[in-house]
Amino acid sequence: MEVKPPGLAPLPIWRDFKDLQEWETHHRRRPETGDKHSSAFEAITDGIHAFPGGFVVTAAADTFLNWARKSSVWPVTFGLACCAIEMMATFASRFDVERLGMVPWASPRHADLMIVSGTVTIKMAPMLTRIYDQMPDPKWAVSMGSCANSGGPFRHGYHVVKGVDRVIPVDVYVPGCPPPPESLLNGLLLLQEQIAHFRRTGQRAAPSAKVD
Amino acid sequence: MASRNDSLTAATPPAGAPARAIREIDYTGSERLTMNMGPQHPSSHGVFRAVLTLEGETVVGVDAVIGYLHRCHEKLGESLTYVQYPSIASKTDYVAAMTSELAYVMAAERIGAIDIPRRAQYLRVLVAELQRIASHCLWLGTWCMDMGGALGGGATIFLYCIRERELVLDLFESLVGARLLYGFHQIGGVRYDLPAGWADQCRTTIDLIEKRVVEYEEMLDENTFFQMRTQGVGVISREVAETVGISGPLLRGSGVPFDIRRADPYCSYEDFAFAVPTEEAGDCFARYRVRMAEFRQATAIVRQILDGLPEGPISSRPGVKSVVQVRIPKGETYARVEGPRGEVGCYLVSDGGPKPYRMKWRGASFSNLAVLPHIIPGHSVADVVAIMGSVDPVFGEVDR
Amino acid sequence: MHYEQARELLQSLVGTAVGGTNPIAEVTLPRDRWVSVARFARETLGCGFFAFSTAIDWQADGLEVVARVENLDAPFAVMLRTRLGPGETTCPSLVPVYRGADWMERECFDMFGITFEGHPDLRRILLDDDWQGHPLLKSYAVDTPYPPYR
Amino acid sequence: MYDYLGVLVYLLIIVGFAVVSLAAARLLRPARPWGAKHDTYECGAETVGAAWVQFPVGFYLVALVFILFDALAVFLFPWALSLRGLGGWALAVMLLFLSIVSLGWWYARREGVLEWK
Repeated sequence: MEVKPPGLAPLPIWRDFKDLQEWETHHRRRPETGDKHSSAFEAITDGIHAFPGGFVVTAAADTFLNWARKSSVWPVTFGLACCAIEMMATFASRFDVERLGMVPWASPRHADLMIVSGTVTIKMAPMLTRIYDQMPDPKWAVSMGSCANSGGPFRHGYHVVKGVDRVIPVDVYVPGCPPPPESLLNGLLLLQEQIAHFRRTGQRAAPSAKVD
Repeated sequence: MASRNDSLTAATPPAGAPARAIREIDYTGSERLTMNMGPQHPSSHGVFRAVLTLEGETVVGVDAVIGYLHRCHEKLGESLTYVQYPSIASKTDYVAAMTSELAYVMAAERIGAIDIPRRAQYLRVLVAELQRIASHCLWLGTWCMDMGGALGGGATIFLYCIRERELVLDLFESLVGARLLYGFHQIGGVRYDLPAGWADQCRTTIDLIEKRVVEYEEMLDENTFFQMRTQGVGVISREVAETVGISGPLLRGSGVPFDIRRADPYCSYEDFAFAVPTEEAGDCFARYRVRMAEFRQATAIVRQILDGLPEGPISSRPGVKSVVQVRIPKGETYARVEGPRGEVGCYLVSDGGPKPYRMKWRGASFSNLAVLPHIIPGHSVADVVAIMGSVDPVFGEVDR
Repeated sequence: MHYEQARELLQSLVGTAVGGTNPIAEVTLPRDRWVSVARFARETLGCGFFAFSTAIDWQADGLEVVARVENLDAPFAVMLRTRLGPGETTCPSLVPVYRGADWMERECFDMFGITFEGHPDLRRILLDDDWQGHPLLKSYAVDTPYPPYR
Repeated sequence: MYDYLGVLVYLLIIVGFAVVSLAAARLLRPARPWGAKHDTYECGAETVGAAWVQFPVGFYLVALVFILFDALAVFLFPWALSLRGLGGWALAVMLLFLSIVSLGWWYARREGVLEWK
């Protein structure tokens, strides 16, 4: 059996780590259905579907509810780094997000949207998942800036998570370093469209298992 | 946890400046509550976590936890070449990107003894002073929003200040093309020249900002809420200020007239006439007054530059073709810049290759934040918010 | 106290050559005189301002600790340097002399693994407490994987 | 009998509004107590130390003084509305009542109950 001298072993990549696979499977075992309505409401809609043409009623109800959710998405003020300053500029009077019904809120308990603006470091990642978990459902996440999208200019840093979608499921990615307020607004409008036809089961982007 | 904080709070509240009379309250049996003013907090100005030990409303111990935005700047500094790193250098102090890039570029130029044309030096001073105005606007806005209730509905001053900041960012956008993080500086000079009509746009913006600064002072100076919240709060004595190594408006607010632009002039600052505003009280109000005076000094300098901008090239080196094109000879130096938050320095050790051997970034906010555990004990939780805002930390520079 | 006077005093105290051009006096010290010369710089030379202190990893030649203190009135600065032996990672702490050294030395411990004797509260400041390795050593690869975040 | 109908309708509207909004919320929102959603929120970090501590007495005294003068305000509203009908006599009575209460206020201020430091 050929013994490999120490130090020559290839750099272990993340797939070899046993605990990482459990972490991935745990993360993917999120209950997928029932992310949109309570079980009682979905029982009612199933009942309505039994009648011929019931879809017309539920479709109309869905569009109304989605319109209500779309037009008052409250972001939690979660500024990490440089993109937070651009996020503040977007919240301020010139590029006002309150026109879109978004009231920046400090506590995750009252928020529907988390804009991850800045570099997610390994020390910050557990805090970020805790705050994302503490937000009531249904909730969305926008990854703002190339640091949050993929680690950005600090991708090769030892302390940087290579993109926030390894930690929480992300709905809209806004490119830029930092993205100017206009492109963040564009991202938020895209999010609103996504919410507008938020399908019944609320299927959402699972955290992507990127490999590099 | 409490025992370690006692060693921090062993420093008695600084004598000298008339701190608020703190009556010893003989609590019988009230335990200490340990609480997180954590990474995600409206007034933490970024990702800073203070573990506060409270006795009722009074803070008796602070354990500052930083590192939530540690992006390996110094390690990347050793693995990126002199041409690549300036684009990340502006992300250390991302609210004042122009001055943080300048420190790195000046360090490399000083080792390589590269001369910078006069026009490039004037342009560097011009954008540094405009950046100081924009950074102070953001400071005033976020600070007054933190103390929101006291100033008539949280976001009033924030929206005014961001409106002014947008005007300065428009200037930068037409000059460089970017709003917040610029690649304006390069080794040997500057990358962009003033477009046509930029100078008059800059003059109108400067005049407008000077009028607005007067409006802010009318709103804040005689505002009794503001005075109650800031006077006598967070007093830093000169001795504590120097030994901890705070710099910039904090140091000048405690009575030390030290300004790098005057003590160690760089980029032809000696050609401009400007005053170094200093206050004696050392509390939040003194720091506020120093920064408001700096608004006027910055606009004065910008006007002097716009009047006397020399002609000539803007960079003494050819355009960058390849990444390893810039080689700096062996040597080491410490170049420092007077950023809006204080002394931003870059200690560079080069070994002759295209990459630095060691690059230490002296962030102004790192030392400014180090003074908190020495001054916060004895204040109430609401004062912690006011002190944090007056220190104005930027966490790209603290955690590097 | 201005620059030339400070240079002679330093020269007389330390004995070895004092380098550096006008505003900066650079002096290399043996490890055991680190705190005494720093105290001398603060009391007699009037260098009250503590700029920064950091370390450099010279790989084979061991670690070098650098500290810069400044006199704000007559603006000159003293750069104190000490070279730790090749395998050595302990250095006396400057916290009794300058309070600012507290966080700076915690960062040196975090990044280089230099334990400072006499430091009141030496633990990691930038990285998590359970982080393995000291990143700024030259032997530490810049993109070392950290499961599960890679 | 009928002049109290308005009050009944008003009460029904209040109760109805509360019930409808709560029931609609419960019906519409998904209930997914997953992950760390039920942990206490402390700025993202784990909670440090116990929250069940013996609070200093200052909080209690301030609350007490507040309740005292809040209850007093309840008497002022109907008095103010019907003052025109009652004439000057009612004003004198109320001033007497207020002077007694301000005695308590003066005592609280002298004891430094409201000063926090």
